[in-house]
Amino acid sequence: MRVRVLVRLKPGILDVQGAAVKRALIGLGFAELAELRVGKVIEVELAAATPAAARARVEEMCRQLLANPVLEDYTIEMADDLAPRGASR
Amino acid sequence: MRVRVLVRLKPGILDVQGAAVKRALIGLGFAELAELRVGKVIEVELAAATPAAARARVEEMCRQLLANPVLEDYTIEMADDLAPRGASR
Amino acid sequence: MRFGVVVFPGTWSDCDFHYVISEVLHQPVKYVWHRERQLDDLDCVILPGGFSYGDYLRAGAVAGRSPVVEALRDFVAKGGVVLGSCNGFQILCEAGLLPGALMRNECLQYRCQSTHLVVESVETPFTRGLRPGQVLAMPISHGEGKYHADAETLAGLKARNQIVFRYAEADGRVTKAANPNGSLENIAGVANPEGTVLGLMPHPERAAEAAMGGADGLLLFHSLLGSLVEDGSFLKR
Amino acid sequence: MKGAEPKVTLDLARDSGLTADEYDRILARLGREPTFSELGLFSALWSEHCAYKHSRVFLSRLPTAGPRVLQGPGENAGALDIGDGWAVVFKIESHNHPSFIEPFQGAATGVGGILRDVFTMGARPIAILDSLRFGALDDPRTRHLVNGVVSGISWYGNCFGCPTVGGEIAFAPEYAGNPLVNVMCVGLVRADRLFRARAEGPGNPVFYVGNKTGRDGIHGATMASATFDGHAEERRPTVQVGDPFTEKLLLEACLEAMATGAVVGIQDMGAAGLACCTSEMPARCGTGMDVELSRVPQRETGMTPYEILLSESQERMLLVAARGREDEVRRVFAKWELDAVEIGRVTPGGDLVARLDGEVVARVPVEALTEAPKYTKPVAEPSELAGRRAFDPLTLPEPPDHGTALLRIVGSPTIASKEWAFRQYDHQVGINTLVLPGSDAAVLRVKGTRKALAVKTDGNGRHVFLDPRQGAAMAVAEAARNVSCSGGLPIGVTDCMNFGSPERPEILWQFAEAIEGIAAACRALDMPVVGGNVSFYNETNGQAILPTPVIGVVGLLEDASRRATQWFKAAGHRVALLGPDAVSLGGSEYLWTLHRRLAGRLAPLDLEAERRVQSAVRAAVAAGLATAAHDCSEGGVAVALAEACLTGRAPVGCEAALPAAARPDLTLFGEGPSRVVVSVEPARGREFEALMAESAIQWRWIGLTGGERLVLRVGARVVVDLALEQLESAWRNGFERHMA
Ligand SMILES: Nc1ncnc2c1ncn2[C@@H]1O[C@H](COP(=O)(O)OP(=O)(O)O)[C@@H](O)[C@H]1O
Ligand SMILES: [Mg+2]
Repeated sequence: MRVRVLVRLKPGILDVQGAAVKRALIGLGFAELAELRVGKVIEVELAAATPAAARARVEEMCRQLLANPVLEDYTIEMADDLAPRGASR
Repeated sequence: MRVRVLVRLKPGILDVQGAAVKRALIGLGFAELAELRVGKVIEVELAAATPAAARARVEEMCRQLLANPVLEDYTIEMADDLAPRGASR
Repeated sequence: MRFGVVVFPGTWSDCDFHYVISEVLHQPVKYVWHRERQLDDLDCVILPGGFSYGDYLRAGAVAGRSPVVEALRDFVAKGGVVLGSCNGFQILCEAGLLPGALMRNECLQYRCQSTHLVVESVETPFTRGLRPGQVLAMPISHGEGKYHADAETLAGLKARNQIVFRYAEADGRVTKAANPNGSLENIAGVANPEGTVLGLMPHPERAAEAAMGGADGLLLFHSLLGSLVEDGSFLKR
Repeated sequence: MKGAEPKVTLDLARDSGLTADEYDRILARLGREPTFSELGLFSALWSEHCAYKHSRVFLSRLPTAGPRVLQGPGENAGALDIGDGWAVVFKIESHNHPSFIEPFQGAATGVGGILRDVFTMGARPIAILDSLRFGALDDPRTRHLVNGVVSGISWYGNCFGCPTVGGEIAFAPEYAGNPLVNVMCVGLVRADRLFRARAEGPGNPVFYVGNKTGRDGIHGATMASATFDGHAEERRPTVQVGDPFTEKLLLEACLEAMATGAVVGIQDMGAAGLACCTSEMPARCGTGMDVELSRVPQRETGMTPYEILLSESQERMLLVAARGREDEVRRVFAKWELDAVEIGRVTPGGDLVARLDGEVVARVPVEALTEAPKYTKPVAEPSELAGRRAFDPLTLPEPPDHGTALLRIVGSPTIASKEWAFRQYDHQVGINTLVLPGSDAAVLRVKGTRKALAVKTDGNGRHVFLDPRQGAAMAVAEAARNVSCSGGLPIGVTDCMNFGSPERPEILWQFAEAIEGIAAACRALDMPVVGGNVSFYNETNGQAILPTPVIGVVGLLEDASRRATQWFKAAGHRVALLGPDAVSLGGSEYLWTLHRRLAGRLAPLDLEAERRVQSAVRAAVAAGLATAAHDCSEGGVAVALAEACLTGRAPVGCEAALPAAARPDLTLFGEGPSRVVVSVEPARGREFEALMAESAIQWRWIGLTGGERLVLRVGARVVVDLALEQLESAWRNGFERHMA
């Protein structure tokens, strides 16, 4: 089963990467940019009986390792959620 | 408009970080883990007339800066694609 | 020869290169601000090490799109010579002035240590005074120095003799143990097909005085300045 | 927003960390109840961290004067004149608690803070040293902390571009719940171009420069603020995140702005942020300050005056410029793409006035804020200490094999090679580092002169625990001895005092004793203390850390080429042992590693002998007589000799006969101050002998270098005979294998 984890800095925590990339893009002429934040995406393939079981295990991975609770929040997305969307390239 | 960019190493390029995280998780008892890859998620808020226009501009950002074509692929996801899904936590 | 040392926000080897060029080599040198586009008064431009723009997205990514790097294309086309070390190498790759890319070290850690380089190509102004197979001692200091290129690019590099340095043992053998960062085929430095743009991860400016533990880095400059003799040792001018 | 501030009560004051008595003092000083923002100012500035309430009376015992002193304690960092128009600026600081909560960012921001302390003085940082203490390494939580802390230091220092050239890492279970992360920074400045944190000249503009302000690390008092609106979650103080790139820009911009002559004074916004700067800067020169908080660049929306004043966001400074020269300052910061916003003025009279959109939210005499109460709390020697000291290690059996014991000791994480850590640190940027990490003290040249600086930190918590006064004096002596072994004349000290809660008499006793020891050693070795830091409350669940003063010493080499390293260079050199014979297994690495005991007495410290040994070593190095010089510290002379054999590029063996003590294990592994191993080319043996005679110190030849083994004899008996290969593998892997 394929599961995607998005790990992002908590709101209020300084995003040095995001700030630097935003400044660089504005410098390159993307003046319409209002905000930009950078996080991690972790794509996991694992064996599980049901999607719910898979999600529970990934949740556990996040708690134990994938996210740093002091700084980061995480979101789990299942392949099913993701499949129908038409994403480019 | 909110747009999400996922930047990942191209298939075939060894993801050392992903391999290390995978090893660590298996060490923590997640034996069911088959694969794990780590990438970046860049969340952008920008002013644009239409979703298509926003996507085009973000595509341009990717080409100019956000991804390195030697190493990385990218996917662009619009907020509309993302909205209906029920993601936990 | 007139040297320019480029300064990006976050560059830190700029002062070190400036010092070596002016105090050790006694050549005219000036700093070049990253917004500069006018390089006509220079013969050699140096892109030094550091963390340009913090390297927060990818090493060298933002600097690779800066005005001075854009101006380098023209500078090179007119016969100018460019040396990128460490972050400078990353910037040249990001800008497409050199092929390939630099990724995170395979050990996933930063590495500051001494390395040995074996000279593979003497078809660049920086190595024309050296012998193929000559071994140079030069330190590295980077977190993203693993060179990557796809198979086709690699074949092209070999066909045009663009691989300039590989990490090696002190006796010149290219071994896995001598590879500090997991670079493809131990590649430590590459040049453009003309040889006028050289990028390398090691720091020649840190190996430019005996007091600092060795002066092999100076050989690149003496080669460039034409002050090398046959066997690779340099003449006192 | 202004109306929304809660009314201040005694309970609220207590929640902010003030005592009832302190609150009464505030009422008396103001003649009224403080506003909420004013309470925040007091709670921050009267905190132990800012006010040194419990330590100030003791710290006054330290010697701080000397002919080289350009700046003693009290400024962002101390400064010493090193001649040729140059001054060295240095300071050490702790970031223990933040590093426990978030090791990577905690350690990173620790580096950031101490760098700013040095460059606010106008100096360019040239070196960082990190002194780290952790719990036992077989605990996975410790490994997580070590990894996080080392990579945080690596990330910040490397990205900023200042070499990390030295430090220590030691392990003991007492640090498990409270690791220590102390960072020292050394910088150089023209002696006549020192800047200070002073708000001189009423009418002068006050600039905020650097990163924007967020709700980072706001004091515990913020908890109270959650009671007056419904956004508790949003308002929660957040962990400070470092931004070394912005710090690098801030360095360049500050030095460039200073060079224009338009800067009057400048201070780093560290602990207690804007509150601290806006009160301390005017308090130093009898002025006041009037600032408009809405002008402070902010990263988050809806920040209250309280939050703006107390935020500990990183990479920010407060700068007082000369009136009429504002544009020069703005131009420089604009070039480096940094915020530089005029937020107020220096005022006559002594008040800090903070406004939000013109309306006054705080009006307090700066003196009231900076003159916190000083306490003289009771001290008492811990009752169990006498018993521990009375233990005689020689009642334990001798190890069956001394070679095996030596292998265990060189392979203990505290002694083993720390290359795993320092190879992650750039130690060469700036091309000044003549002696890299891996020798006693790092040595950095001073470009444009013949001089060099030698730098080192030291501090043995076990020794201080058993005997705070002597243990602390020994830390000073050891750091200085390391500097002397490199060829440097120790010229000044910075100290970081890591202790438990000063409200416990036993802890305060440790502290008071340690200060006395440091003071005595500094006097004897003629080194002023020009700055430092006190970190109390290092305890978890009532378990305090080992009392750990970390001593940073800076030394001066008049001739950079006259320096020494700790490793043997070649076969056939004669080996000498300098210093007294007295050693002890009390509090030793041997006793801990082999018997897991922390007990016994320390060998005596004779400061006069220490001074003479150090001066003899320096003379030998300066005369080019010492081909290697290495001090004996943890693990005793056996470990010192092993390290001298192993740490060079190619290992060199050694055969030595050691002066017999009561037992071979005491001879080999006994620890005592003032001892140094030196190697000398045989042809220069006579000259060396003459020099030692002149120095009037105790010393003896003990052996010869060469071969591929370390062979140690006591009397006629060979007690250690090990292949270097075996020793090396134990030493190289002892720490690293845990981290793999
Ligand atoms: N955390 C660290 N960072 C940088 N260098 C370190 C660190 N820990 C140890 N070192 C270096 O390793 C060498 C040996 O350290 P240590 O055993 O503590 O020396 P000593 O016994 O002289 O105090 C020294 O050069 C020291 O600076
Ligand atoms: Mg030592």
